[in-house]
Amino acid sequence: MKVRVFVSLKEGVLDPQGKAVGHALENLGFRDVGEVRISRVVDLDVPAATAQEAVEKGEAMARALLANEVIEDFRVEAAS
Amino acid sequence: MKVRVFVSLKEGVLDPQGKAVGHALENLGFRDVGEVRISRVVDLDVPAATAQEAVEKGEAMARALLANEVIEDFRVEAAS
Amino acid sequence: MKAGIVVFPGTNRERDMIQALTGISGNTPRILWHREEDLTGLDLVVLPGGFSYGDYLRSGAMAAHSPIMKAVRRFAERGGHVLGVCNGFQILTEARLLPGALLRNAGMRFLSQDCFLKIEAPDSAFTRGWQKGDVFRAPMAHGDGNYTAAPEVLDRLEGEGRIAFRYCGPTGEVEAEDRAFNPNGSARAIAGVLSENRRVCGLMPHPENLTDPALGPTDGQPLFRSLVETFIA
Amino acid sequence: MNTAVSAPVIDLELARSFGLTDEEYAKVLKIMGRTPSLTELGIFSVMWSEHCSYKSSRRHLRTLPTKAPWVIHGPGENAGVVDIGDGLAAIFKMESHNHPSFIEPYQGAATGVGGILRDVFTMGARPVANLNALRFGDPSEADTKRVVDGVVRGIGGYGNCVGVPTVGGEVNFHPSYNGNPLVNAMTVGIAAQDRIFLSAAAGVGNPVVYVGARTGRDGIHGATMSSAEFDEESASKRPTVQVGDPFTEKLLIEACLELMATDAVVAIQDMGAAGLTSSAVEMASKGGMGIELDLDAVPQRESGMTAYEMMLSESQERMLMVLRPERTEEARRIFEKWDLDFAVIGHLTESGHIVIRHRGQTEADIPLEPLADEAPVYDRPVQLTPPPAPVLAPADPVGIEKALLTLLESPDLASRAWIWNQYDSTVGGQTVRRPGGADAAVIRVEGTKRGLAMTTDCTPRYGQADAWVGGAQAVAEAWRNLTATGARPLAVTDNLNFGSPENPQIMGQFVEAIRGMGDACRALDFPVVSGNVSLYNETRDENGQATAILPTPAIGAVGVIDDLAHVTGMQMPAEGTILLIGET
Ligand SMILES: Nc1ncnc2c1ncn2[C@@H]1O[C@H](COP(=O)(O)OP(=O)(O)O)[C@@H](O)[C@H]1O
Repeated sequence: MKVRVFVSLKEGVLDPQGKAVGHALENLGFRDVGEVRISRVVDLDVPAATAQEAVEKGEAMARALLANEVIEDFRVEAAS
Repeated sequence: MKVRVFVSLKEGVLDPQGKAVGHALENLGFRDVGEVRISRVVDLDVPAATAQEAVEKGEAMARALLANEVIEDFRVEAAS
Repeated sequence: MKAGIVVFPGTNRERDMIQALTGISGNTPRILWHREEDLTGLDLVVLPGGFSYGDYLRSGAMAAHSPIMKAVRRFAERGGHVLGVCNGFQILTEARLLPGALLRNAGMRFLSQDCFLKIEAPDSAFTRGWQKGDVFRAPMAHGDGNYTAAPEVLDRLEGEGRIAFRYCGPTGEVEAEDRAFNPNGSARAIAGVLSENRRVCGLMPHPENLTDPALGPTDGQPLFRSLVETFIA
Repeated sequence: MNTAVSAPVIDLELARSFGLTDEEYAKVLKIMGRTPSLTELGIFSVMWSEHCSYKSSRRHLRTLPTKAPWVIHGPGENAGVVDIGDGLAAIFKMESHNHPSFIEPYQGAATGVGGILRDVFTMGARPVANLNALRFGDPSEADTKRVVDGVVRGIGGYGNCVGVPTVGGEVNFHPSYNGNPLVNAMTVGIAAQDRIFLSAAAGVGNPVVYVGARTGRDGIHGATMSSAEFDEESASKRPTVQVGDPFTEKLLIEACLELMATDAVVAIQDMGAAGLTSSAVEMASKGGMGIELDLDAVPQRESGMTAYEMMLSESQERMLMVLRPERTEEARRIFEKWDLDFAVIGHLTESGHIVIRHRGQTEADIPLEPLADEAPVYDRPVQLTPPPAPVLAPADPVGIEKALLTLLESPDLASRAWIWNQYDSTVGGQTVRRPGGADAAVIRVEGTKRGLAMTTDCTPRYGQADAWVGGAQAVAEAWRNLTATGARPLAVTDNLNFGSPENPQIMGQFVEAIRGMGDACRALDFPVVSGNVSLYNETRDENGQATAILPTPAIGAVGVIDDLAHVTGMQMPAEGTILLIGET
């Protein structure tokens, strides 16, 4: 079953990448782009009988590896 | 208005990061994780009157910078 | 030879390149700031290594869209010679002046080590100082050097003799599947390619770091000698 | 904003939670003659922290030799400065980022590299090399792997991006570093002797200028957390891990060096720990000036920051400087060219006070002299551990071949190539000896035939057996490593990593290690020109039992090679005679 893990920086944590991208977009003529934040999506296919089981596996994987909880938050969805 | 640009590697392009993550998950004891694909999500706040206008701006930014169409596909959503 | 070296915010191997070019050609190159657009009088434009814009988003992506790259494109279209090393190669692919793209190294780690390169196409302004099959040593220092392109693009590059350098072992063995020989996992062990007119060249390793006899071996010199000869002729 | 509504009560309890002792808080009350504001209490607590005040170590550090004819600036400046000939100076220092590297190994190590780079380019030097001395826990512990991997990636991630070659270092493993790894980063830079910049402010009315990245709520004094809920939104105001931005640092290096080529700069100081507070206080105190800051002008990344938060923020890649007023616009243009924030946030006064204004309020007004002069200094009790009885040469139970193989595969001796292959050691085009190429790394001084040799050394288990020997041996090994490349050793920087100074035995290790270093430095005419102290390197188990790290006085050292034609390495030539020098 497919699960999708969204990993994003916690609020308040500096996003140097987002900052540089925002700046570059301005230089390309896209005016007034507000704050740019860049996150990651990990798509996985896990063996699970139910959506709930798949989400739980996704959460376990996020905690174990996919997200760095010191600076990142994550959210898991079962994809269809 | 908030837009979200999803950028992912085109089908067929090897994803070294996804492969490494898949491998690491196996080593952590998550068995039978299928292919792992990692994509990037860029959240922006653009000046736009309608959702459609926001999506069009997002698409223009994706073509101009956020995605490399040689290896990546992108998809834009207006977020609420 | 009149060379210009482009400096983007985050470029960091421009001094290495100045040293190599000055040491071999005797002429000090012109430094070009990324906001400049005038390249008149130059024979060669060099995009040196570094982390332009922090390598954020994708290595080379933001630099590829800066004002000077419009000028570099025009320069190349008019037959000018352009060399991109490391981040410079990444920028040239992002700007579509060279085919393909550079992904994360297969091992997911930054690699700083010497590698060996085999000359596949000695018929360019960049490689004429070597013979086909020659092998030379060069330091590599990159996290995103894993060359990729669609199979038909790779076939075309092979067919047109546009693969300039391949990673190899110390005696020239090419083993694309073996990371001892092809450290970053590049498709078909490709380390550097040429444009259709053979005047734009990009490669990942750093021949400029092996040119000064006071620092060690000088395996990288033929690249710069080739260029000097091209522009004397 | 509801700052007024939810302002905390300032009392002894809050002061304690900020890390001040009862006596220290009493001193604050006496100096201020009233109850301090929250911002003032924050300023006192960081300025009087062990980290900023060296209160437990100061009197011992004073015993180290710091002078020699070739020393231009010893301890007291951002980094040490020595004469290397040709009118040039080597500027170098080592600094720890131990605790942050355990919490978030990548960012902790990366920001450690960023911090030490700023200490060096603040003085006008272009950084030419980085080194790193690392100590990790037991390699068979799962967590060690996480820490090693993150630290190495972080050091590489930052150093590679700023384009400063990482050319050397050392790595040890020992269970005492479980939960408390040591990340000691060293930077070496080169400057013209007549263009060295110091931090003492001068000139009443001169503008105080903030440059670099914007201020966010990064790494604000952990104390805010534990100290009552003075804001309903406290969850969102938790101290956040500092994230490094090497790209901004690279721009900051180039912009500062470009500015320093003009004569606009009167004084300059990087914002390190307790950023705006320590930089403003240090610049003003050293110059005997007063300073007034208007926090509304500080470039901010987040909205609604309080004065307290801004003064204690540890956002990275920022600098504070005093400029000549007539050159301010020229300076602004340089920073704008490099896409960096530039803001005049205050000026120098003759009041002798630091005055902080924010949103029309005076948030702090502290006399600087007592803040510096009355900073606590402790003479902590010392208990010496007698050196153990000499170990008798053991019988040979396994045979020399097996013994040799066992040694070679031990984590402390195994190849470090996996680590240094992740560090760009050639960028800059001056690297003569890379990691693994000689006992010390060698960098050419650009444009000359001279070289600089550099190394870091320490063998903590020697110090565990006998702290004096540990200190002396580290210095001697550094000296030998430099001479082995053909260099003339010049000077030392150190990073003293120990457990809690409140434990007399640890204090004993500390004092003896310094005595050993001092003795060795004097014997070798090898002065200490900069350094850093990191105490409280301990972990507690569930029962509250503390385990301290091995005493680890890491030594960094620099030497000069007058002619690179005479540099040596450690590759064995195909032919030759092997000589052994010294007693075995
Ligand atoms: N953390 C590190 N970063 C860069 N280089 C390192 C690091 N650790 C060790 N090295 C390099 O590896 C080589 C061997 O290290 P080490 O075993 O400590 O040597 P030695 O005992 O001769 O000092 C040296 O060149 C050293 O600079």
